[in-house]
Formats: sequence, C-alpha cells, structure tokens
Amino acid sequence: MTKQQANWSPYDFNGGTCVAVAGADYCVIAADTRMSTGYNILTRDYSKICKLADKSLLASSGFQADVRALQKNLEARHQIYQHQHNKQMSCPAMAQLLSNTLYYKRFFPYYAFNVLGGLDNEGKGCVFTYDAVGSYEKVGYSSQGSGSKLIMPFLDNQLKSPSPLLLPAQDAVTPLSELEAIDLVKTAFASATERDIYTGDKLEIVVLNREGIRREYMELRKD
Amino acid sequence: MTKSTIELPPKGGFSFDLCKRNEMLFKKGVQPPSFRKTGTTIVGLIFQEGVVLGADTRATEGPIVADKNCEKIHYMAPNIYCCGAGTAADTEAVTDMVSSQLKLHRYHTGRESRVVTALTLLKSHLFNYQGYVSAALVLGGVDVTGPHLHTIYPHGSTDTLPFATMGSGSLAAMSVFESKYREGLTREEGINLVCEAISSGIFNDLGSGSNVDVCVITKGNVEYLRNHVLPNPRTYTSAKGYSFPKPTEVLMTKVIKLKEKVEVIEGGDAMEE
Amino acid sequence: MSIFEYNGSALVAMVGKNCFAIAADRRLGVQLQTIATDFQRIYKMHDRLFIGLSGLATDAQTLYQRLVFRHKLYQLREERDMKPETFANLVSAILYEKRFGPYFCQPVIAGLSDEDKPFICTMDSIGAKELAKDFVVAGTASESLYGACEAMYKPDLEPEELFETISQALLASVDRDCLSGWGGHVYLVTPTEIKERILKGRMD
Amino acid sequence: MRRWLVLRYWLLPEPIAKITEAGDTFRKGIAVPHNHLLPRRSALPGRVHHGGHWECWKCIGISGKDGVVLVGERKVTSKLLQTNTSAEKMYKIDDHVACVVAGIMSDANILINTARVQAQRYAFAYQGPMPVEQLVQSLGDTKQGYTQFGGLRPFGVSFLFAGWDKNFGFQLYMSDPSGNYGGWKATAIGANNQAAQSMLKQDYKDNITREEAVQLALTVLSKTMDSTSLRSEKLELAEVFLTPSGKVECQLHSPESLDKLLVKSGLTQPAAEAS
Amino acid sequence: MDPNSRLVMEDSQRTLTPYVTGTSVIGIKYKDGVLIAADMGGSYGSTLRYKSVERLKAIGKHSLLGASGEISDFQELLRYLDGLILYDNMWDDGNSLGPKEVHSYLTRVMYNRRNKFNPLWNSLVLGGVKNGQKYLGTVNMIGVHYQDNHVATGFGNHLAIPILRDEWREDLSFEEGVRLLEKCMRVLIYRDRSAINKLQIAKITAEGVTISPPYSLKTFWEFSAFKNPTAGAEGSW
Amino acid sequence: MRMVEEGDRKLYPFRPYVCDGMKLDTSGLESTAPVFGIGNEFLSSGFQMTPSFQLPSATDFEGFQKEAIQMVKPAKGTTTLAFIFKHGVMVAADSRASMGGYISSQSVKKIIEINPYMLGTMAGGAADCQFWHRNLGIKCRLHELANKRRITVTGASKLLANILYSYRGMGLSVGTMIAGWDETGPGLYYVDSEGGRLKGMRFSVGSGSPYAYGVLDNGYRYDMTIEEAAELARRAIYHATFRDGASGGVASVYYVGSEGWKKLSGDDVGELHYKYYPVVPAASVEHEMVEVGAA
Repeated sequence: MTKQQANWSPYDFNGGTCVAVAGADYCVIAADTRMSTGYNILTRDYSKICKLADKSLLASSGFQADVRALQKNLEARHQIYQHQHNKQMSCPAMAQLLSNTLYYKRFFPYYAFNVLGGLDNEGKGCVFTYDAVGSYEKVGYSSQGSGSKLIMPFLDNQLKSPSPLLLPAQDAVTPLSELEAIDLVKTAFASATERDIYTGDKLEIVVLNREGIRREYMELRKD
Repeated sequence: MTKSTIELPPKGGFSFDLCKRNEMLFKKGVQPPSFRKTGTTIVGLIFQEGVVLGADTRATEGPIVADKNCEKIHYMAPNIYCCGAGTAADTEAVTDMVSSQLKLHRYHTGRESRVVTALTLLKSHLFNYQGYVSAALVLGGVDVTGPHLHTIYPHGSTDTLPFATMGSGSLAAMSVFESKYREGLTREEGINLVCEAISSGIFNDLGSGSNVDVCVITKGNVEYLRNHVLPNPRTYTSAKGYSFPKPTEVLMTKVIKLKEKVEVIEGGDAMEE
Repeated sequence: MSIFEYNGSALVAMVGKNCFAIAADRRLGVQLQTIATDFQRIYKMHDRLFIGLSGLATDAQTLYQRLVFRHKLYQLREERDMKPETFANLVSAILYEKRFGPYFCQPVIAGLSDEDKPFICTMDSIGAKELAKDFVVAGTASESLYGACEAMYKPDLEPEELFETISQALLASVDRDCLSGWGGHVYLVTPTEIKERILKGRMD
Repeated sequence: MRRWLVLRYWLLPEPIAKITEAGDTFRKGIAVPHNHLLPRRSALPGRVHHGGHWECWKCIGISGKDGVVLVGERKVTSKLLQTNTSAEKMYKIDDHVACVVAGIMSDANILINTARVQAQRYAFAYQGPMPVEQLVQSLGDTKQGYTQFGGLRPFGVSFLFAGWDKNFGFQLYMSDPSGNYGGWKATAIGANNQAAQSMLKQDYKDNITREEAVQLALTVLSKTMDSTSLRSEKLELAEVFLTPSGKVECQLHSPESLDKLLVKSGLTQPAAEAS
Repeated sequence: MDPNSRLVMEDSQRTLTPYVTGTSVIGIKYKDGVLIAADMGGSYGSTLRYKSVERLKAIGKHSLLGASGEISDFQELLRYLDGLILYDNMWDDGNSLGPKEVHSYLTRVMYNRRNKFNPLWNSLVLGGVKNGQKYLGTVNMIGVHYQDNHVATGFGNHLAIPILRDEWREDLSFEEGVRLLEKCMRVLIYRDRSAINKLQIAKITAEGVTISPPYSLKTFWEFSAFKNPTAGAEGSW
Repeated sequence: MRMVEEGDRKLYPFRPYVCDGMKLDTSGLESTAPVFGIGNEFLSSGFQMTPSFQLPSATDFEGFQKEAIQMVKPAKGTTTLAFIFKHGVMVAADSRASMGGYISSQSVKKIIEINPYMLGTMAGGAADCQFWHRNLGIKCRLHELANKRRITVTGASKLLANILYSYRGMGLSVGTMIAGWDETGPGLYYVDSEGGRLKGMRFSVGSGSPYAYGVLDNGYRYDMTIEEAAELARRAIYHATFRDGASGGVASVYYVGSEGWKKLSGDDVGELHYKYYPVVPAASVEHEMVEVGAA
C-alpha cells in the first residue's frame, strides 16, 4: 500500500443490481453476485440476498460493508423480536424497521440501496423499495443498484399497474405467473449485464411462496 | 456584406472559440462533460517474424457500455497498426491524422513507412498538447529494419519493448505476459498469448469486455482478425419475446411518399403529380 | 447539474428490416422548468438521412445550421445527396474540431445508405463515433433507453413493428426521467416513404 | 468536382506555371477589349477549344412572369470528348439561383464556389435564402477586387444569373469580368450576342410565360448558331420556377428531357438524332 | 440528547495517512488447506525501508493471518487478536475460535474503526481450517469483506488474481499450490515497485500452521530485446 | 472512548469497558442484553435500544454531510398545497419522488395521515418527512392519552417545529404543512427545516409551488363549495406537474372538515391533461408528394 493521501473516504461502491417482483401469491427477489470496486472484480460469487425472516428477504447493493452491517443489525433485531413476541416479524413490520434503522444513521448514512421482498400476512407478495436514508414505499416491483436505471423502464413497460393512490381506485392489472416473472427477471438482468459494467457473473433468483423459499441460478456475462 | 464569422473551409486544426463560453458555464457550477472513454485492454508483442497486436472491443461512458463492439486497432500504414486507449475521439483522430501524414510521406519518399516515423509523429503531436489529447497507444509494425513495438503515453513519452500492455486492463494482461512470454515465439504461440492476455483483461477488468481483436503483422503481410474470439455472447433472450401491454397511442401521422425523381419535363409545363 | 441536463433530451434510433426509425421527446426545459412541449430535436438533412441532436439546445441548433451549411455545399458540388457514412464523418470532424471547447451536443444519425441498407450511429460531444447495428441512444434518459432498448429490441423488425418497439422504448424511458418526455416524435423511414408521427405521452 | 480540382492542383503543378506565364500577356492586355483575354493555348487538357475564342460559348437568358430560362450552347469540338451528364456550363448556386457561364471555366469554378459559399453564409446567418441581387452584387464585388489591386489578373468570366426571391420575384442578371452587373428581361452573351440581342428585342414581350421563353430561347439559339440542327448535347437548359406548393426550384435539364423539348419545338428532326 | 454537544467533544485529530506499509498478500485454498504468501518488505513511502517484516502470523490453532498496509496498525491488530485468543482459551471448553469467527471479528473491528473515522489502514487475508472446513476470507480498511477460493490485496488484485482465476483448481497439491503462488509473487516482483524478492509462504492445514523461512525466487531479466531496444528505431526511447 | 493506560500492556485486558473493577455485570438485566458479552466499546456497533443518531466524528461535519447527501441523493422534489376556505381545509399533492434527474417513484403518498383530524404534507427529503411525520403522529397520540383531548393544529405544528429547530444546520430538508380541524375550527400551518413556522390561509410548498400558486391565487375565493375547492386544488397540482419536472404522477386531494379528513380524489395527471386539453381528433393522414433527387 503506497502512501495514501489523507482524504480517505469511508465509502466505496461495490456495484451490483437487485430486483424484486411481487405476484399474487409469490415474491421473486433476484440479484447478481458480482462484487467490484473501481475497475476490478473482487469476487464473482457474493450473495446480495439475505433472509431476514421466513417471509422477508432483503436484497441490497451499494457499499458492501454497510450492507452487511445493516443485515446483521436487522437479523439481531429480528432475534430480539422473536424472543419478545414469540413469532416471526411480518414483511410490512420488517419494512418499517428497515426504514427506521436506515434513518437512525441519517447523518452518517448506510450507503445501501435496499429492496425488501416478502409475503404479507395474507400470503400476498409485497415489495418495498427504499432510498439510502429510509424513505420507503410499497410497490408491485422495483430494482435498485447500478443497473436499476436500465431495468426499471422495462419493468414499468411490462408490469405497470394503476397507482394505488388513485381514487376511485382501479383494480391492479392481473400480475404475472411465477414462471413469467422469473423469465422477465432473467431478461432484465441479461439486458442490464450487456450495458452495465458492474453487473454480471451470476444471477441469484430467490422465489418466496407458500411452499417456502427456492433458489435458482443463471450464468451472466463475465466481462 | 460584412465578412461572416464562418471561416470556410476551416484551415484545419482545433478551433477554440467556444472555450470562453464553456469556461463561464463551468464557473457557474456546471460539471464539464465526460467523453466516451475506452477503458480498454490493448497489448502487443514481438514474435519471430513480426508483431502481434490485440485489443478488446468495449467503449464505456462511465459505468455504461456505450459500444459493445468498437474497433480499437487503427490502420496507420500497410505495415503499421496502432491500438488506442483513453479518450475514444482522441485515439481515433490522432491515428487518422498520422496515418494520412504517413501516406503523404510515402508519396514523397516513394518508400515503405517506418514504425519510428509513426512513433515520432505521434509523440510530437501528443507532446504539443501536453497530455490534453489523451491517447495511450500501442504502436506495432514491421518495416525494413524489422519488427518494432512501442507504447506511447498521452504526454508524449514512449517505450520500446518486446511486449507491452496499455489501458485499464493492462495489469491483468501484463500478468499473463510476465508469466508466459519468452523469446522466439512462433506465430501461433504469439497469437494465442495475445488472446490470453486480452481475455485476461476482458474478464478481470470492468473497463474492458466483449470480443478480442487481433492483428498479426509480418514482413509484407498483415492479417487483421476482427472479432477473432467472441467469448461473451448474451446469456439469455426470452423464448417468447415480449408483447406490449398498452399499444402506443398516436396523435398525428404525416406520410411523405418518396418517388424516384422523374427527369422528363413534358412540354415545359410545370411538374405536377 | 451536468451541462447535458440543462435542457433535457431523449433520442433513440433503431434499425429494422431495410428501414430505420428515429425518435425523440418533445420537451425543452431550463433545468426543472418546462419551457416548450413541441421542441423539434430531429432534423431531416435529406429524404434518406436524419439527424437527432440532444444536449444543450443552443449548441444543437447552431450545430444543425452548420451541418445544413456544409451539406448544402456538398450537394451543390457533388450534385447528389450525402451518404450517411460520409455525413457521420462530417459531423465527427466538426465536433472534434472543437475538441477543447466542445459543442455540448450528442448527435444520433440515422439514414439509408446505398441499396437502402439502414445506417445508424451516435457520437459523444467530441465526435467519437459509435456505429451500432441494432440501436443507439442519447440524452438525459440515455441510461433508461439503453435498458429498455436492450430488452425490447429484436433484429429485422418490420416497419410497423419497429415503430411500435421504438415508441414503447422511448415512452417507457422518458417516464423515468424528469428532464425529458412531454410526448414523442417518431420518424419511420423506409425506401419508399417517410412516416412522421406524434406520440401521445404523459405530460408530467 | 472539388476533389477533382484539389487532386488536379496537387498532381499537376506544371499547368499552373502555364497560366501565370500566360497571365503576363494578360496583364498587358488589360486595356484591350475582353475578347483577347485568353492566352492562345488553353491550359485545360480536357477542354480543347478550337480557335481559342471562348466567346463562341453563347448563352441566352429570358425572364418571364412565371419563370426564368437560361440556355447555354455547348461547343462539341471532338467526338472523343467525354460529354458526361454533369452540366459543363450550367450551375446551381442555391435552390433558388442558377447561372450559366461564358468564359474561362477554371475561373468560373472558383467564382461559382465563392458564390455558393456566400449564399450559404447568408442562409446560415439569416436562416433564409439570399436575395438574388445581393448574391450577384457580392460576386461582382469579388470580381471588381481583382481589377483594382492585388496584382492579380481579373477573372475572365461573364455570368447570366437566373433566380427568384420573395422581394422581387423572378430576376435575370448579367455580370461581366469587370464586376459590373445589370438586371435584364432578356439578354445574351458570348458569340454574336448582338444578333441574338436584337432578335430577342423583337420577339420578347413583357409577361412572356416560361414555356414561351424556352421556345424563344431555343429558336434564337438555333438561329445564331453556325451548326445546322440543334441536338441535346449541343446545349444546356435551366429553368427557375415555382412548384405548385410555392417552393422555388431550379431545374437543370438532362439530355433526355432536352431531346423531347427540341422535338416538341420542331427545332430538330424527331428520333433522327436521338442521343 | 443534544447532537451538537457530542460533536464538540471529539475534535481530536487522527493520523489518516499510512507511514510504513507492506505490499500485497495473496492466499489460495488447496487440497489440504490454505496457502498464503507475502514478501517481507516494509516501505516508507517509496523507500524499501525494512526488509524482514513478518506479515504472516498464526492466530489461534485454526487461523492464519496475512496483512498488507500500515505495519503499526497490523501490530495493534495482533494485540487485539492476542486478547481475543487468550479470552477464548480461558473458557477452556474444548472449543477454539475458527477462521470464520476470527474473520468476522476482524471485519467488525475494521468496520467500527472506520465508523469512528479512525481506520486501521490494512487489508487482511485470513485463511484457516477447522473441522475439515477450509476458509479463506479478506477484509479491507473500511470493512469490505468476502470469501473466495483465492484472494489478494493491493497490487495482488490487479496482477495476481488474473493468474489465479485462470490456473486455480480445487485439487491443487501443496507443491502445485506453492508453484502457483510463486508464479504470482514473481510477477509482483517484476511489476510492483514496493515488492522485494524475499518472501514467506505459510501453510495451514488441519494439523496446524507452518510458516516458511524467508527465501527468494529465481527471476529472469535478460530478454535480448531489453538490451538494445531501439535497434532499427533510432530516436525512439 | 477511554483508551487503556500504558501500564498493563502485557495483561491487555479483555475485560469489557462496560464493567471495570469490581462493578457487577448487570447488563443481563437490561431488557436487551448486549449481544456480545465481552470486547470493548468499539465492538458494539451502536446497538442501543433508544433511537439515537450515530454521528460521524469527521472533522469537517458540513463537508461530510454535503458529500454523503450528494452521493446518496435522497428522493426529493414535489408539489404540495393546502388552503383554508369556508367549509374547512383543502389539501392536495402530487406523487413523484426524484433522485437527481431520475424518477425513483411515481406513487409516493405525500399526504400523511397523522390522525383522523390532522394531515401533514411531505416536501423536500422524503425520508426526513416520512420519519418526522411518523414521529409527530406518535407525539400527538401521546398528547391525546395524557390530556384526554386531541392536540390542536397549533400544538402539533409547534412540536414539529421544535424538533426540526434542534437539528438546524445538520442538513435536514423538510417543507411541510400541518392541516387539521380542532376546537378552534380549521387550522393550517407551514413548518420547514430552517425553523420557520407560519400560520396561514394558503400555502404551496415544493419545486412546483410557483406554478401551483399561479392557479391557486387566481381561482381562490373564501366562499367556494367543496367541489369547487377540490377542482381548484386538483387543477393547481396538475399545472405544477405539467411545468415542473420534479412533480408528476397522481394528484391526490384531501378535504378536512369538522368530522376529520376525507380523501376526495386521486387522478393520474397523465389522463387529467387530456381531460383538460382534449386532443383534436387524430389528424388525417396527409399525403404530400415530394420528388426526391436520385439516391
């Protein structure tokens, strides 16, 4: 390590993209497994998806140390919750906890862009998307990370349903089946890998439905 | 009529008349634009009878891949080629310029160009612009004095080497060269080593990617193998393709029919169709 | 706020079977404020050559006028229209001439070359050419456009399919960008006709 | 054309010396009426003119109420000569102005290029077509410059300009090497232009239509030409007119459309000499 | 809790630049365990000031630590680790900290020192074997940590990793592993200005840790082209 | 953080900072015992229960804030408005959140329901507003429980203003309106993160406010019917979304009356535009013959 200037930065950007799509009775959470810094790849196999509770999975990208610290923090909080309430946290509850946890570091933010996917109490798929300091919103689908700007327009085009704020309310468009959602996510990531240098190597897809959690992998471009 | 400001045809070289305005904009807190950069892995090595040059084919604009299959090995002369890394426009322009100077020089001398001529022309141009024309080049060729390989840095300094790598993937490529290069490589071994070095850059450096271009220059013969290796096909295209849920709504349509111009003007009456 | 985001723009050109389409948004803004919603960003150099100019509007307009100047003289001297490849080189030269005080403008060139082979190309603001065989994008919504086109593009589309694909890609992308949108303007050019259409998009 | 010019300049330095050397005789000849302007042997290998008198290139221009016509005679001096389709004497300066040349072609090319650049500069600055008179005057100024200072020989070229603009409608101008120019209803330059001029004076009537103008021009040309019948490769015709949608257009005729025209106007035997 | 008061209290200045630094460390898993290699150089800026700096240390019975970056911070870390291992041994419950735990501990230390804006200016490679499980992880000064079959720090990421990603195999024998590491170290000696040709390779297997005495590699600098490079191209450098 | 004295270097204690000397280790009694028994203070990553803000002890706090926010680009940009009229308070807002030029969401709920009689609007940093409005809701509920009557709009806005004032200069960005109905009738306050708190009849906040004010001031009359007021509010939000790049999505309109608030409408501004300015029926396909020079 040659002599470094004094202006070291506590932050770094480790790249990667994550996507979550909620269905009627399932939730697909996917993220690539590349971790990089600057122009080189640190590892091709680092999972960005963390199981916080049986019905909540968190995918985050950004600064890996902050992401891991945030995950450990939430896992610990979930342990305490289970000790105190003798039950698992529901996904919306975890969503609020994540928002608060992010906001507590409002003046020294976790540099982590999170998307929380899971099943709510009625077993319906739900996805919450965040900015780095805790502002969150329940959505039908979302993507975060370096390739999110590439993926979002495509997801909008395929999955856009009337906004929940509409009054008189319009019923949501019929969501995709689980297989169609997985196919959509695969295409989204293949497209993002083509154009974003920080996305690639391997795609980890986690499907959460009534039966439980199932993982699937797909190779992505390695360049 | 007052002499209009537009000089035509411009006498060549750079025109600086927008600099003052741009300076004012930057002072008002506007960020200067980032130009398309070729992150790039470019290499060259000398083997028994000549030189092998190699390059990847990715051009990036920040984190976004702007061009998935660009050409980084530029023609300089029938026996000289040059790989470029750095600002894409600069590498393109400086190699084109020197290539035309070499051509005029060949007309003038009636002899085959030498690599050292190209080297000197490039380095003096780059030196004049003190690195602002940011082109990092690997110049290779075979001339009457034999095979030559040089690297040229944006500030104008040059090296003469048996094997060389440049660009953001140069370290990955250099690790392959340092561990596998030896003197007297045959043509096949040279090409394979260059492919290995470029692939090392493609897979380990984020600034490089897509395909491998190779150019083999020997006495009196050049083989430019464009997309010699295509190691990175797209991994997934959905079988059934996608339909658009909501068709596009159009407000106004205007159709202009084009027809081949009919030359004959019958009897001089105005042309009506 | 980068200089390219001052006025806001979105441009995409796409190649189909023996035809091409070039599309742009219609907004002219000053940072977040929308000034005009019918801004013309795509210009016709001649019936088989279109150029879209994104970035700083003043530079785009000046550059267009200079290109008309040079193209008109070429037409008069050569007594024929300029081929797209030649025109791309002309634009690249004009931009690179201003290397150290550049026009803040990213052109997208689309044309039918000889035997009606479609030709598209884009450049950065100092003329680094990028010849693509599928699609090229430019403007503040370029990242979204890259993603949308990459996912929606299929080779050898028929003209009407091409029009549908490029319009969907454009509208999907500008709906994710604050600085471009307010409708779309699409030119679909085949060897026999030019179809110019105004798209109905979100006006927010 | 420009590339050909540049290459030629680069490759064959030898003829330049010829012109400058010829220029000496020329400077002496300045006071002499312009028909002695050209040195004995023309410098242009491709353009051999027998007799060396350039004034045998006859041009007629007639301005009518709905269009302006320019006719230029083309001396075919040897069947070996390549008569490619691109016009030799008729040139477009801009979409709304055409001109026909009488004089040394090399000089004309320079002036035409200057005129085209002036027109585009105006269009760039004002985003509209350049008024025809302003264009002719700017070219006149250029020519005049060479007659007063600089030690350079003047351009040995006379032009007929035909154009339209929204200020004065259809216009016809004649400009000569001194830089003088004048607006005309109809005029002729080149060999026995007096004869042509007088013929025009008789037959010209004020609001002549474009078709009548074409007829008149062709008849005057055929009468004043020494060669017998009129064939399409012996002349060039350009018309400036308004399309039905009101856009000005200037059209240079191709040999085929000229043949049809000649047949229609009975100035040549039908099909006998179909080129 | 008034946010402003906390701020005033901690305005002490902290050294934020490294002084004496060790260059890259590279580690790989092999058939029986983990191999880590590091040279013995300690640079003071651009001067190769110290030539016998031990940058490989055994930690407890199951872990092996290699460190690059600021040597004094590395020594401070060793003191923390002594405390940790001592505390672990004192439980005397028949269990001892394995590589996974030590790596996690190191990550927490680095991350929290980063949070205090008083980082330990190091990049660490932590290898080990416990209950037959091989482990190889790394963590840098701001807490970025991951595991892989081959890791490197500093220049190793640029020069060694491309070779390792090409030639690493699951079933590398000890000799092959050492030869692979030596190949990487040789490239580093050629191309890294702070590397010196005096290195150690440490091995950790279920049996324990062995750290080789310092030795040098055979290097080759005699390419003929380097002797008279500008033959036929006079005027070039 | 107390560094260990030089003296006992070799016996460097593993003893936790928490209990030095003979003090009993009572940490087990606390409701959430620290997960990690030993180790020194810098190990526990700020894992206290009561929410406290972990501050970066960077020397240059402001510089660090500017950089961190620059990098993190929290969602911002909006148009909100509220006005008092004869029948109560009309509150309206758009639903777009943008990060730099990128639209992160088109469906953000910017009118926050503090309690059935009080609404808060969100403008500026989305996270700041969400968090502090939720916090304000808790405080108002506690007030009700303590005082057996609902908090007044004045009181609630003062609570928020005091909190925001305590964080002055630390980079919070909030521009909010507290609208509600209490015993004094309709109440409307504007509170912002610079510490400003204004009672008023008509406010618009956010990057789109100039455009909203234009429509609002033009159409406002005290004695409007509820429908007229709702239409005015909707129209103002629509015009703001048309002109301002950072506003868009859905125009939500709420009405606060004596029985509390009621959401009147939520209309996508995309459709609203074509309702206000219907497009002339699809123009006929014009054919235009133009000959073209030979290719």
